[in-house]
Amino acid sequence: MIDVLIVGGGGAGLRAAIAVAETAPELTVAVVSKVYPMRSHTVSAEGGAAGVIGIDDSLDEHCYDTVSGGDWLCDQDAVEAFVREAPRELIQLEHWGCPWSREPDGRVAVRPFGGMKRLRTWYAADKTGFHLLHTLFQTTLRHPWIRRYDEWYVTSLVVDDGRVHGVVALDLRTGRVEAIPARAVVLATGGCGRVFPFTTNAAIKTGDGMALAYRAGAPLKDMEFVQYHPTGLPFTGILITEAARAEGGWLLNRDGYRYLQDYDLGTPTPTPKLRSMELGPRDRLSQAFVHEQDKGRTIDTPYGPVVHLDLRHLGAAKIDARIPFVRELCRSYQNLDPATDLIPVRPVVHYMMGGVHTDLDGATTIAGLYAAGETACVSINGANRLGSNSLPEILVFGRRAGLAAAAFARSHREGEPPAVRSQGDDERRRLERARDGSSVGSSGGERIADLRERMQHTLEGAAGIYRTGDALAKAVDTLADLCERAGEARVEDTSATFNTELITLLELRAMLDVARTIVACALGREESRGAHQRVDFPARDDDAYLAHSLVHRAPDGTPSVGLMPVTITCWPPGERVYGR
Amino acid sequence: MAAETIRLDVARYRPEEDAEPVLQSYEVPLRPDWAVLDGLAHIKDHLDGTLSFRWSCRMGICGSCGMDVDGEPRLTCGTFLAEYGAGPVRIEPLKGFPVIRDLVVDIDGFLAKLSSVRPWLVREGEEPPLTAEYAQTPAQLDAYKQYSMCINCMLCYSACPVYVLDPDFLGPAAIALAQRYNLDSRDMDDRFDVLNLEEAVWGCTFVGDCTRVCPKHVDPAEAIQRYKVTAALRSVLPWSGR
Amino acid sequence: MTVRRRLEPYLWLLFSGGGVVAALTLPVLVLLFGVLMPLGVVAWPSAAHLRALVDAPLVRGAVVVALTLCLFHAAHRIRFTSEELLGLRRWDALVAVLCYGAAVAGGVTAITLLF
Amino acid sequence: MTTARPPGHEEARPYVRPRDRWWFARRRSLAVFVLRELTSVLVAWTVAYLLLLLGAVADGTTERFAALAARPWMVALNVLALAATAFHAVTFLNLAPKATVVRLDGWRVPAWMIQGGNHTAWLAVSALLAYLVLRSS
Ligand SMILES: Cc1cc2nc3c(=O)[nH]c(=O)nc-3n(C[C@H](O)[C@H](O)[C@H](O)COP(=O)(O)OP(=O)(O)OC[C@H]3O[C@@H](n4cnc5c(N)ncnc54)[C@H](O)[C@@H]3O)c2cc1C
Ligand code: SF4
Ligand code: F3S
Ligand code: FES
Repeated sequence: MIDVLIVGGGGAGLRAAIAVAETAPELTVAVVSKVYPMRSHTVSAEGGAAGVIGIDDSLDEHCYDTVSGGDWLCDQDAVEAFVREAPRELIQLEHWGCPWSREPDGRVAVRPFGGMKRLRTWYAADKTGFHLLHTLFQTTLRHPWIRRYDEWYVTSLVVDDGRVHGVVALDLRTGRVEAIPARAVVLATGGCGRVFPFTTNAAIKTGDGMALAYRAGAPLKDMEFVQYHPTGLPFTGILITEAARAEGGWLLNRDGYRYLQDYDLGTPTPTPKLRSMELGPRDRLSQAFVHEQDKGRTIDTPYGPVVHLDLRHLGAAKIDARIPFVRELCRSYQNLDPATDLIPVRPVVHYMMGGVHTDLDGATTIAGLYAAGETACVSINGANRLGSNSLPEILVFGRRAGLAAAAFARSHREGEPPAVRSQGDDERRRLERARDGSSVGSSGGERIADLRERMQHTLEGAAGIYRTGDALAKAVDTLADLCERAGEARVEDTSATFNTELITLLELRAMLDVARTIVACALGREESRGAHQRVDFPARDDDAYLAHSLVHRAPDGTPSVGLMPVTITCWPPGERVYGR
Repeated sequence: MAAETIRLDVARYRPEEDAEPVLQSYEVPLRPDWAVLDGLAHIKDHLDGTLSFRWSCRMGICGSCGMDVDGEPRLTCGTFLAEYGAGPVRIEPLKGFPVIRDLVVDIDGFLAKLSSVRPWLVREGEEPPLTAEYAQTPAQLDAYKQYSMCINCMLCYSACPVYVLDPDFLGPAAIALAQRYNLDSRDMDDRFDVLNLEEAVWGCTFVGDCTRVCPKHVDPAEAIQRYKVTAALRSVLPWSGR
Repeated sequence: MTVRRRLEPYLWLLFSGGGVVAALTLPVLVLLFGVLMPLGVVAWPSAAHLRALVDAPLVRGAVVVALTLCLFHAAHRIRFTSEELLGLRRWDALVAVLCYGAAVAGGVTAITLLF
Repeated sequence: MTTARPPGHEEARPYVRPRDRWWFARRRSLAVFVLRELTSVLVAWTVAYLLLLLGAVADGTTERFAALAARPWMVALNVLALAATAFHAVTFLNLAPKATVVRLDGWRVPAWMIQGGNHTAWLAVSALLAYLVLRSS
C-alpha cells in the first residue's frame, strides 16, 4: 500500500514527491503520470518565475501586484504565503542545480514581467520551465525509493465514505487496469487548455485531474477564468513568451501603431516601462486585441486576424542572449527571423485560473485528497494570473501539498477497504467494454475528433475573451448533448497495447465535464472581472460578486454553481491602474 | 478538401497480430505549414483512429515525438511535410529501440541510463540555508549550459551505430548529461566510476552523427571526447582530480 | 573486465598520440618515398644521406616511437571498425589482442632494424 | 526514482529489429565515417612501407627497394596510401577541437582557430621533413 500517491509528473507533482521523500523517508511515495515526467507541460514554460530577491523590492509589493492583477479575486492569505515562500523555493531549485541566468557578479538575474512593478522574475534564458522541470526530475532520481508509474493514465479516484483510498489507473503499455491503493492522493495533473481550439497548451492538458476530483464530489472553483495570452503564433498556437515584451518588444496594429496606448495602458516609451503598455496584464492586452479587430485594424491571415510583435529594434545579439528560444521557434515554426521580420501574433488560450478548490495546504473537501499546481485553485491567481507566478506556485504549493499528504498518511494507518478492489474491478470491466467496442457498435458512434472539435468551437464561441449570457446558455445545452454522444463515441482500436485512441476518448470525457463547469460558472457570474468579460454586464460588481464561484456536480451530472467569499487581509478592492 | 495531398507510408506494428512492422499508406493534405506530426494527427483524427504515436508540446521541447522520417531520426513536430516534395514520406519508429506498438518505442532502458550517471548536483558538507544562492558567473554558466539543453528525445541514440549495435552502450545523451553536471562549477563529482568504462565513453568511436541529428545543438560527441581527455589525464596523472 | 577498463584510457592516449603523429608526418613521407621518388619526379637521396638522417640515436629513438604510435593508432581503429562492420563486439578481447599485438610486433621490428 | 512495473504485467512482446549489416551504407555521414576509420589500414601499410625502407637502408639494399617501389602496383598502392593519410590528417586535425575546448578568460576559442592552428602545424612539419630528406641530394 502506497502512503502518498501523486498523480502527475509535472513541476507540482515532482516537487511534492521530493518534499515527501526528503522529509518522510519512511513513507512510500509514488508518481503516476500519463507521460514520462520530463514530457510534462511544465517543460514548455518559457519566461520565468517570480520571487522577491531585489533589495528595492518587497513582499508587499509582490502581493499587491498579484492581488490587483487578479482583480481582487485572490485569497490574500494564500497570496501572502505564496509570496513569502516563493524566493525560498527558487533558491532551493538553484541549490539543486537549476541553471538560472546570472548577473556578472554571479548572483541570479531577474527580468521585468507583465503586471509586475519590480524586476523579480527569475529566468533560465527563455526555457525556464524546461530547466525547472529537468532539474526537478533529475533531483528525484536521487531518491530511488520514489516509485514511478510512467505512462499510466488515472481513470478515477477511489473514494469511500468521504475519504480517498487510492486511484484506478490504466497502464498504457499493457492495457491493464489496476486499482492502486493509497493513504493519501495528490492531484497535480495540470491545466485544461485543450478544451479550446487554439491554445498554447500541450496535447496532454485535458483537465483530467479537475474531472477526477469533480466526479468524486470535490468542488471546482472559479472555472470561468480562462487566461488568454496576447501573443501566440497563428496556426500552431505556439507561445511567444511575455519576456519578448519585457525585453522591449512592441505590439503594432496594421498601421504599425502601438495600439495599447488607446486602451488606458499608458503612453509609449522607447524602452519598456513596468506595468505599462506592452507590460500590462494579459487580460487587458488580449481584450485590446479584440477591440482592434472590431475596428478593422488587425491584419487578416488564413488563421484569423493577427497583430504584429516587433522585436527588430532589439537586434540579433540581444535576442540571442535573452530570448534565443523565441528566435528558434520563429525560425522553425513560422519561417521568419524576429531580428529582421515582424512576428504575427494573436491571443491564445493559455492558462486556467480555476481548478480544484483547496486550502493553503492543498487539501480538498475529500479527506486525504490534495491538489496542487495548475489543476488546483488555491486562489492566488484570482481573476487573472500574472505571468511568471505559476511556476513558483507549482513549487510552493506542490511542496505544501506533499507535506500535508505525508502528514495525513502518517496519521491514517488503517488498511485498505474492500471498496478499492471492487471499484478497480468495475472500472476494468467498463474500460474493457469500451475498448472491445461491445459497449458501442464500433461502426456506429461518432468520431472522437469530431466531438472534440464541436466542443472546442462551442467553448471558443461562448467562453472566449468576451462572453454573453445568450451564447453561454446555448453552450450549456450543446455541451450536455455532446456529453451524451461522447458516451457512445466510436473506438476502432481493440488492442490492449498502447491504445491511444481509448485514452483520447477518456480525455474527451474529462474535457467535456470541465467545459461544462467553465460555461456554467461563466453564465452565473453576471459581471466583468479580470479574464471574465461579459458584454451584457460590462462592470465589476463587488457587491454581488466579490466571491469565488464554487461548482459541484449534481447527481444528474449537471454542474451546480454557488458562491464563496474571498479572503481579504490587507488590500481592499480598488481600481486596477496600469501605465500611470 | 485541399486539392494537394501527400502520401505517408507509416510503419504499423500491433504486437497481438503482427510478427514485424508493415508499412501502411495514407493520403493526407499537403499544407505548407504542416509538420509531419500534423499529418499523423490528421490520420488519427480523420482516417484511422488505431494509429499510435507519442506527442505533446508540438514546439520541440518535450522530446516525445522523435521518429525515423525517411531514414533520418527527426522531431516530427519540427519537420515539415513540404520538405519532402511530392512524397511519399516514410515514417517509422526510432531505430535502435524495441518497438512497443506502431511508432511507440521502449525508452525505459534509456531512462535507466540517465539515472545511472548521477544527474544531480553532488555536494559535500552541509546544505546551506535557503537564503542565498551559490554564486555562478555567466562564464561558469556558459561552461556547461549547452549540455543542459538536452530534451531527452533520443534522436542521437537512434543515429549512433555503436548504440544500435550494442544496446549496453551508455550513449550520447547520458554522457552529455553527466558532463552537464561535471562542468557545473557548483558540482563536486567527476562521475569517473560510471564514465570511465568500455560501455561508457570508451565505447564511442566518434562517429559524430549524434551531434549531427541533435535538434537542440547539445553536441554530445564533443561532450564524450572531452571526457575521454579528462579520464585519460586522470588515469595518467592520478592527482589531477578534475 | 576491470583490467580492460583500466587499460582503455592508455590505449586511447596511444591512439590519439598516434593519430597526431600520423597526421603530421605520414602524408609527406608517402608523398616523397612512395610516390614522387618511385615515379622519378624527385631523385632518391643517396644511401649515405639516408643513413646519416637516422644516425643520431635520439633520432632513431624518435622514429621508433613515432612509427609505433602510428601503429597503435591503426590498431585501435581497426579493432573498433572491424567490430562495428562485422559485428564482432563479443570477440572484443581476442580482436584487441590481435590488433595491439600486431602493433607491438611492428614496434619491436622497428627497434631491431634501427638498433 | 525508479520505475514501477509490477510483476504480472507482462506486455505483448516488443519488436526488436534484427542487426542491419549495411548500416554504414544507409547514410552518407556514416559512409564517410567508415572511410575515415578505414584509413587506418593504409596508415598501417604506410608504416610497414617505411619499415621496409629503413630495413633496406640498414642492409644497404636501397637499390632493390627503389626497384620494388617503382613497380606500378606499388605506386598505385602508395597513391592510395597518400590519399588515405591525407584524408586521415584532415579529419583528425579538424576533429581535435571537440576534445580540447580551450577557454581564455571565459571566452571559448572557436573551433576554426584551433583547426587553423592544427593545419599550420601540419604544413610546418611536412615542410621540415621534406627539407631534411631532400636537402643535400
Ligand atoms: C507555453 C507556456 C508557457 C508558460 N510560461 C510560463 C512562465 O514563463 N512562467 C510561469 O510562471 N508559468 C508559465 N506557464 C504556466 C505553467 O507552465 C504551468 O501552469 C505549470 O507548468 C503547470 O504545472 P503542473 O505541474 O501543474 O502541471 P503539468 O506540468 O501540466 O503536469 C501535469 C502532469 O499530470 C499528468 N497527468 C495529467 N492527467 C493525468 C492522468 N489522467 N493520469 C496520470 N497522469 C496525468 C501529466 O502526465 C503531467 O505529468 C506557461 C504555460 C505554457 C502553456
Ligand atoms: S543530446 Fe540532442 S539528440 Fe540526444 S537526446 Fe538530447 S536533445 Fe535529443
Ligand atoms: S554517434 Fe555514437 S560513436 Fe560517439 S560520437 Fe556520437 S556517440
Ligand atoms: S511534440 Fe514535443 S518535441 Fe515534438
